[in-house]
Amino acid sequence: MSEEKWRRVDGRAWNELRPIKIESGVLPNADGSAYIEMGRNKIIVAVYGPREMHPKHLAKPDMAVLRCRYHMSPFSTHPRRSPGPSRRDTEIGMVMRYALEPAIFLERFPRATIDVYAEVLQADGGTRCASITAAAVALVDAGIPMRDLVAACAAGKIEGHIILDLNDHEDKYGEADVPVAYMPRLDRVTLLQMDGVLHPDELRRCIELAIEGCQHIYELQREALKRKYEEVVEEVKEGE
Amino acid sequence: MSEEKWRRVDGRAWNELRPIKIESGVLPNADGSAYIEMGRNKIIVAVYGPREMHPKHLAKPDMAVLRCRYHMSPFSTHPRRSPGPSRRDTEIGMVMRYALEPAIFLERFPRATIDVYAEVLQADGGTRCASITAAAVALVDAGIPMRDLVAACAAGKIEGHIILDLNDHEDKYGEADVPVAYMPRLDRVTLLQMDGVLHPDELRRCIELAIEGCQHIYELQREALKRKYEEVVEEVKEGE
Amino acid sequence: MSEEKWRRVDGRAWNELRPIKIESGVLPNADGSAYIEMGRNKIIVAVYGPREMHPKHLAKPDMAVLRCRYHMSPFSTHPRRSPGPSRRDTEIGMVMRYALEPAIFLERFPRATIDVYAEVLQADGGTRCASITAAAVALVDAGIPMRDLVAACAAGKIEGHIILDLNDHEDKYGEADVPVAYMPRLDRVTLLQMDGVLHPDELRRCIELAIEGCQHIYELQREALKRKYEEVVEEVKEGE
Amino acid sequence: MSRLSIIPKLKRRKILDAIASGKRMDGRGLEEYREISVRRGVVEKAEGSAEARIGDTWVVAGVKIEIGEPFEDTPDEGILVCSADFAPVASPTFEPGPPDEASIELARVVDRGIRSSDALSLKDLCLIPGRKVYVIYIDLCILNHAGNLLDAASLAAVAALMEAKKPIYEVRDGEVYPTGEVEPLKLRRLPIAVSMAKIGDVIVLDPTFDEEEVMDTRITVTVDEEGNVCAVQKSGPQGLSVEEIWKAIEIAVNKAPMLREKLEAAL
Amino acid sequence: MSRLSIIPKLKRRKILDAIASGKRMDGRGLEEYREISVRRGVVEKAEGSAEARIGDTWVVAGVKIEIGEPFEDTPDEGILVCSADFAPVASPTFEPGPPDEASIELARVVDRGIRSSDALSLKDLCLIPGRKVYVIYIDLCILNHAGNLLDAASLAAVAALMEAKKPIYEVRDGEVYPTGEVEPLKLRRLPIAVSMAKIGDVIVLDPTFDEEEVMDTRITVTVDEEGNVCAVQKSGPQGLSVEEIWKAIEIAVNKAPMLREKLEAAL
Amino acid sequence: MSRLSIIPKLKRRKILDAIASGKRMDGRGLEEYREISVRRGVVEKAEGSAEARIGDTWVVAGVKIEIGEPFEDTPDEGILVCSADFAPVASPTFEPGPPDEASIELARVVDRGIRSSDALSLKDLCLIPGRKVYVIYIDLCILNHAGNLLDAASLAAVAALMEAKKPIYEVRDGEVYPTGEVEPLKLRRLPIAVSMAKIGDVIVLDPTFDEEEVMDTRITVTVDEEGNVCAVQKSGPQGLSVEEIWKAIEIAVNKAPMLREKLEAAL
Repeated sequence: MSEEKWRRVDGRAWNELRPIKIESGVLPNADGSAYIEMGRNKIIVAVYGPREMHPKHLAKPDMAVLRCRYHMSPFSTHPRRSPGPSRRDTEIGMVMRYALEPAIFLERFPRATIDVYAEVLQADGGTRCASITAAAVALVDAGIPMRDLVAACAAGKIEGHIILDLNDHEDKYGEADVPVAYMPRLDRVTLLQMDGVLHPDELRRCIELAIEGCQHIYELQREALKRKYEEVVEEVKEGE
Repeated sequence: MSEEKWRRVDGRAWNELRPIKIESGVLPNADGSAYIEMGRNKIIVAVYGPREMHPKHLAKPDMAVLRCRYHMSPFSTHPRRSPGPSRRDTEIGMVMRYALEPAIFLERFPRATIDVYAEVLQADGGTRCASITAAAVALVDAGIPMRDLVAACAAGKIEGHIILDLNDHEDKYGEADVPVAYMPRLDRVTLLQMDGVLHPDELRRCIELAIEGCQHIYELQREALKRKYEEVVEEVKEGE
Repeated sequence: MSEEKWRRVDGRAWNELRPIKIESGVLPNADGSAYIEMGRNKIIVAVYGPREMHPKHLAKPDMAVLRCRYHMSPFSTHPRRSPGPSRRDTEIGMVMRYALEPAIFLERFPRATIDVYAEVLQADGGTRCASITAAAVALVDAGIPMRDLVAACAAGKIEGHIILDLNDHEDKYGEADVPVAYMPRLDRVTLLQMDGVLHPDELRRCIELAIEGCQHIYELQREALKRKYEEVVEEVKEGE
Repeated sequence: MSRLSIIPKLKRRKILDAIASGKRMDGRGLEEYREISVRRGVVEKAEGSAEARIGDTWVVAGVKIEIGEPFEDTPDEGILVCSADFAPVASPTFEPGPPDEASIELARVVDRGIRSSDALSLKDLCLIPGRKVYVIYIDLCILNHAGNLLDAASLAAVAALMEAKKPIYEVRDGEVYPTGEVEPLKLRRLPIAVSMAKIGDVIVLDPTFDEEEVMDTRITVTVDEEGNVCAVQKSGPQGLSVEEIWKAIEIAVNKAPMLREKLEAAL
Repeated sequence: MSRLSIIPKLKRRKILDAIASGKRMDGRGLEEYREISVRRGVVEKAEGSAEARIGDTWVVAGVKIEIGEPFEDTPDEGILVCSADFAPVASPTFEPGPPDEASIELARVVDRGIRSSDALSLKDLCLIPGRKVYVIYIDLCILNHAGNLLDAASLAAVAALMEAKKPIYEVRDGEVYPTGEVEPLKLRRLPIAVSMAKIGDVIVLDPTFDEEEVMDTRITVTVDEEGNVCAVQKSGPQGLSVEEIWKAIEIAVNKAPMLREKLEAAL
Repeated sequence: MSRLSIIPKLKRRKILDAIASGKRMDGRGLEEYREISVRRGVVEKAEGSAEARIGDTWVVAGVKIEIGEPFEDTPDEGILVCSADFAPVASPTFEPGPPDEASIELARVVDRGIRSSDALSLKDLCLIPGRKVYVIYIDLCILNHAGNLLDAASLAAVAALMEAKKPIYEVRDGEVYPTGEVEPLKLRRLPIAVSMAKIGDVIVLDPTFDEEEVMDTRITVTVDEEGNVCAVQKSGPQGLSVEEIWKAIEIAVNKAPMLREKLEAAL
């Protein structure tokens, strides 16, 4: 495959993820939390809940309501962003909710709400995928029963090449961007968007490549959770 | 009368209405609706209700509350309007409510609300009057019991001449504009505003002329309702 | 003391207040009210309450909630201010609340609210202090039981001199501004802010000077209340 | 009567009984104003200011004058902006927040009276066509609401304009520079708003707060010094017969000169 | 199914039963659109306009063209702004107010289809780099919501652009002057949005309001005239298998030419 | 105590008992800070950034630098804008939405400390008087609220400014052009905020979230390197005696050097 030789701006191979660092349980106040670095993206996700819903009339009698809020810090981009929510923020909050909902046993918490807050400290392309990845870890950290984890990353096309995990530059100057979220054990795509122009076959290849990426990220999520679990066990032992 | 000879920008006689087209029942979802073209004005009015009031504390124990919202589409004017409500929109919503309220048996629906929504797709002078005219038809189309219809049009003055039904140009460059709404059977004026400078006698002539216009519009309202009614009867027959 | 010789822009001595005029009971609708002129500041304060709290969930089961709103009229400053609340207005409303709360027997009115509204008609430096002074008078005028009055004024530093009660010019070009509110009988400082640079000893001197100013203002507050009381007695007599 | 569902109908009954006897609850005749006072120059820092009181109703108006860009469709005209704030000091029913229906209507009717009567020549307020014009802000601050805000607001606004002084600018190379001098705004007309309430079959002038609460409808007629009408606003949930309208216009034309005197006499 | 907690599950049952039989509640086949009509030039005063109806769903799009400043990071490109108003006329569930999640999504997906397909060359909409560019506003007004707003909104938006005319400006000494002439916006592509709902294990085309209420998820695939995909949006609380995605793409590519015909035939 | 009506008075009792014994709930002495750490450069894309932690309290500050127009009354000065976002990640009690009272106060007190101490020379941030100046934004993002946000926010803000670099512009013919070079903002002072809570008759330094919930009032004293006070804020529903104020000032002046060391040592 000629793509194997061609190199990207940041030197990665076409099917190579950016360096990813996931840490869970970073926020003492939150019921669950996670911090992710994916390339230069830096995002913190907090989970509060299950807890009582306010205002009450938004609650559902037989299941919990998942609410997701995506927010970029004013200093996360260049130029500075206004602190209020943009239309893009609202849309991303919505697709995050759709991406995470299928993985949660919401029916176990009637009348409750589960709140997921993603705060982007630095943005470098692919923040919605990184936010979903971190949110899934934060949900487990909060002890919320899950059908599966949700891992997310994008694939796309630049200068004719199909590539995995676009950075900011590739997102801006590439031909297409396909963010995907995926539940590996249940084999279901829970986020799918596309921007740009792709032949249907290319689109299929992008989705398949993104799913491969998600499977790799899934391993990193599990490691992060295990690491945290071991720390806790350690602490408990030390505390004995 | 010398005014008989003088002609207006659009060739109408001083006491001539613009071409008017009224159609009722145009919106499948609404409980009642009407579409009006009055010159180049194009307006759709929907009625929802009587229905439960939200929030509840706004309801009245012994009658329905009428709420009117007047809104101009961003593309209805030149230059483009911002989509949010302007102070003018708020005032027109209020005077629409006052113009329609006396015609409705609100006391038959305690605790309920009746919502009237006017959406201006194209504006050409006299939108508040056209909105009221269409709203009255939409209220009947919704099956809401009425004491009378409400018909509305303006009279005014340009280059010293008293005229009926000002268009956008006459509104802008004329000496005065007097929008009037009128209940023909009850013989009551329910909207009266005035802008410009008029001698009290001229003002009286304007109001009298506008009332004549309203009487003509009233006939068009009745025809539109009859036409709709016959269509429905037709459909029922065909369905047999 | 050399400061005795040095004179200020407006000719006052270093420890001299601006002319102050306080009048209570100026607003027929309010439960209590006061008007203050302090130099060129002109402020009206209305008190409504104790009254039922809306929305109810903000009420407290065992005491009243004090709410303070500070607002500047658009024409009170140069250039014109936008009519909406600024961040400064919000902060001043908050510190007014903190300054007045300790003086009120809030525990006597569970579930209620007491609303204090300050409207600045003309601003000339020191509006927050003048608002607090007037608010205390308006609270008494409303018949609300008080532990003490609250008097407020600022001290500060300009061209190396410690001075009392800064006007707008001294506030802008001075080295420091220290607004203080004080309960004279209970000997407690309930507002303390500082802006500028002061040696700790200078800061102490400013606070002590401001407290002296407050004691003088306290006398003026009492006179205003007495004057009103006598008027009322007079009226009652006349009415007999 | 439709708004009366919750407000005690008893109050309406009482008011109607009083009116039937030819005297109102406060002893006034049907076509009589409460005491009116107008005072100019109450806020020295504003370019113009005034307060008007009608009975216990109390309104302060301030005029601020700035430089801005003209609207696209009137490049050679100054801009007039009229706003009203129903400050929560004025009534137990007012709440802090953005302007509601009533305060928007108030500002728009006052604005319309000034604009329609051509009281201010907007053409004279242009400095550089298409680029720099005077912007005249009239801000209305309601301090006590005891009925008939509209007439009081209108008096205060016009009085504030009468006293307003605009800074003079020098135009040089397409820029404007303040000269430090000021001159009066030239006010060509003094429009006067006269408001009446229809209660039952009777029209009463200058309604109180209680009368407004029970009225069927209100009609405001703004009149210039030549007896011409320069704004009308009917506002309320009941209709009017044409005879009632003719009567309202007549009352307004007759009463306006008395209010104009108060305005001209104001210091 | 997670959103179904309150909405009667009975409705879902009925819809699923119908689908299982190969026919939908309204008699359509699974991959069949309702009747489609597109009409151009419905609002003469706009620079471009059109209405699209799919069954009882009814959307009007208006295009307005103004002059503005370019964004800092694209100084030589015009600006495209797409907004949607879920006017309360359109549904008993819509309320007046700022745009909510659903209307923001609608506008953003329509915008993305037009932008990604390069339908408009933004570079051609620059007058003076860094200072003056055309701003193209597409405003979507929903008049009746009977399901599948997205496809109708997309049709209306593209039809309005097809018919839009932009004023021609002359550039002189760093300023722009209107010549009074107009010319068509050059539309290089006609992106077509095709939406499907997954209900149970079945994918149905052009879902109705009721079907949307009970669906597991929606997928919209926007296709250009060469059969390329230029936008995808999955929206809904359930996942999709890759086979379902392949199928959705295939349906969209197959159905788009029929909708494009309607668009091109519109007067 | 007036805010204590709903919050369990039991908690206040416990905290008071602990304080009476000279030790706080977490074992600290009355005038002891929790562990403090400051780290610079956490957000590489910002012009300056830092995080500060005091115990579990965690604040990130970012500095962004842009070009804008000066305020009318200070045409030759740059602009400093300080905002705080109580992000809902930070506490179960924070909700998404516009800034509330507490976040406005936080930003204003941090801003006042920087401005009063003349830490930044705004005069040096002017490029073309009256037309182009630097605008320095300090945005505070609260990530975990465990009490005493103000001191942590102040540390983070000053640390971010210490590390901030501003782009250099060339001024030519009344326009500014980026040179591509950057240089540090010159920070002339390092103001340090020291906050104390009065609980009962005792003043405790660096209050925790629980202590703040039950405190009578808070006092924050900001101190520069010469031991001068450059901002004070008393915030809370109870009064202070002058002796308490003198004590608070003294504590602040004594403790500030320790915090300044942490700041200067930060990488």
